[in-house]
Amino acid sequence: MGHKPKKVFVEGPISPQFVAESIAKHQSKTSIGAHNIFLGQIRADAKVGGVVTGIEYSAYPEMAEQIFHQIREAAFAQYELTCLHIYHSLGLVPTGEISLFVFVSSPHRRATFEALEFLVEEIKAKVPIFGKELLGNEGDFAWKENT
Amino acid sequence: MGHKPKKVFVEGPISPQFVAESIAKHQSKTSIGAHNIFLGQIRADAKVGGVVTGIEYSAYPEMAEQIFHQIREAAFAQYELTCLHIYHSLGLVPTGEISLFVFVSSPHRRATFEALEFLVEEIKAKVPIFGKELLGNEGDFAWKENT
Amino acid sequence: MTLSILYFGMIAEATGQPLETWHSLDAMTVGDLKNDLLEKYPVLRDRKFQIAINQQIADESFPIPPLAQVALLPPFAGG
Amino acid sequence: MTLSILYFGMIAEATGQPLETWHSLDAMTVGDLKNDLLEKYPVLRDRKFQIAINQQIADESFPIPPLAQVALLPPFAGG
Repeated sequence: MGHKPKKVFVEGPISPQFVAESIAKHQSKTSIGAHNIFLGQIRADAKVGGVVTGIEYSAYPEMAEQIFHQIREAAFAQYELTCLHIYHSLGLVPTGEISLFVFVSSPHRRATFEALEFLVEEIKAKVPIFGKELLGNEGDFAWKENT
Repeated sequence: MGHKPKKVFVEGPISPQFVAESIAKHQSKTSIGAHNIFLGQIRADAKVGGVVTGIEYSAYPEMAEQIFHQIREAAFAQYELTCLHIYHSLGLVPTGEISLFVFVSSPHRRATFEALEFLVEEIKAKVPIFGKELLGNEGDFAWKENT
Repeated sequence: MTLSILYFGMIAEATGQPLETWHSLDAMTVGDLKNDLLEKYPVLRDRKFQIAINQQIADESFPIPPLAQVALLPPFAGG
Repeated sequence: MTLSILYFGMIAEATGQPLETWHSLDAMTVGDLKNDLLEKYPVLRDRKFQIAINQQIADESFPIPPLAQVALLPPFAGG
């Protein structure tokens, strides 16, 4: 395949406006019939130590970028996709804000459903991203772990 | 269940900006951990008679609103959803523009994947919406049929 | 009895009108009405459609109630 | 041989530093290095982590090449 590696990490939350701009950029691609978008948003879960007020994300960037690239290539190989974009936050993302944005486009809807689910599961399982959940107002925290 | 019937139909294309505003409205709902969005975009398919330049949508609105309501209730009953929104265009939607916007939110991603696919398939199969594909520049057209 | 009949999409194109009022002296099933419609509009024989009675898809054996709103629905194209 | 070791997330918290340079006279497998690390940082015995060698997850039998970049990775939390 050989799609060019693309920048995934963004500093801080991903704004709804950024999502809108990504959608708008695809309206000139008139072979696309279906877009499917996943957004991960920070929940205000109640934990021992307090309610989650945000997650501080860090990563092993050299490895993460390689894994993101492998996941992208696998998705293009398995599904009929026109476009595929992944963005993930680093640094602080407050509760209610968006930390993950996965965007797939295809002529047909079936490929977008299958590809989007594949991508989100792969990202959660394989990419070395770490999350410190900030709890309450007194500096407590807990380390997030994907299940 | 008994969720209030909501307005689904909008006149003309659905803008990326409208999608952004819908996302932004859900950032105060801090039990949400995952959003999943489907967008249907008009393809410039080549047909006998010319390339599709747009689709003119019409509907049987009284029946369509009832079916949309039934589909929404079924989704809330089957999946753990915090929110669920459906918007569909009526009138002319030019090629490259968006005619369908389905938006589901849940504490957890699994429910959003299953619910979104259920909703899109149900909408395409059961709602009395009709589409006249405008072809080329000389007034030709064809009637769209979901498969 | 008196019915209002709505036509949509390619069916309205075939009948040349989006609605009409239909009078019948006898009680009718959906199948009876369909036969009468195909007789009045032979072009409908080549078109796929379903019939809804008061906003619900009905099969041919369904008895049409008085004052029903009938709709002829061509294939759906939402999305 | 000389290795650079990177620590992330709760592992960096446990070791008190994000990276260190590690010297060893002998060739080592990942398992050998892991034993030495658990000896230096007993707190790591209670933490889950995987080890990556030059950005690839490696199992304990993997021989560490000279000048490798080693990384201790706690559970992933992307999304």
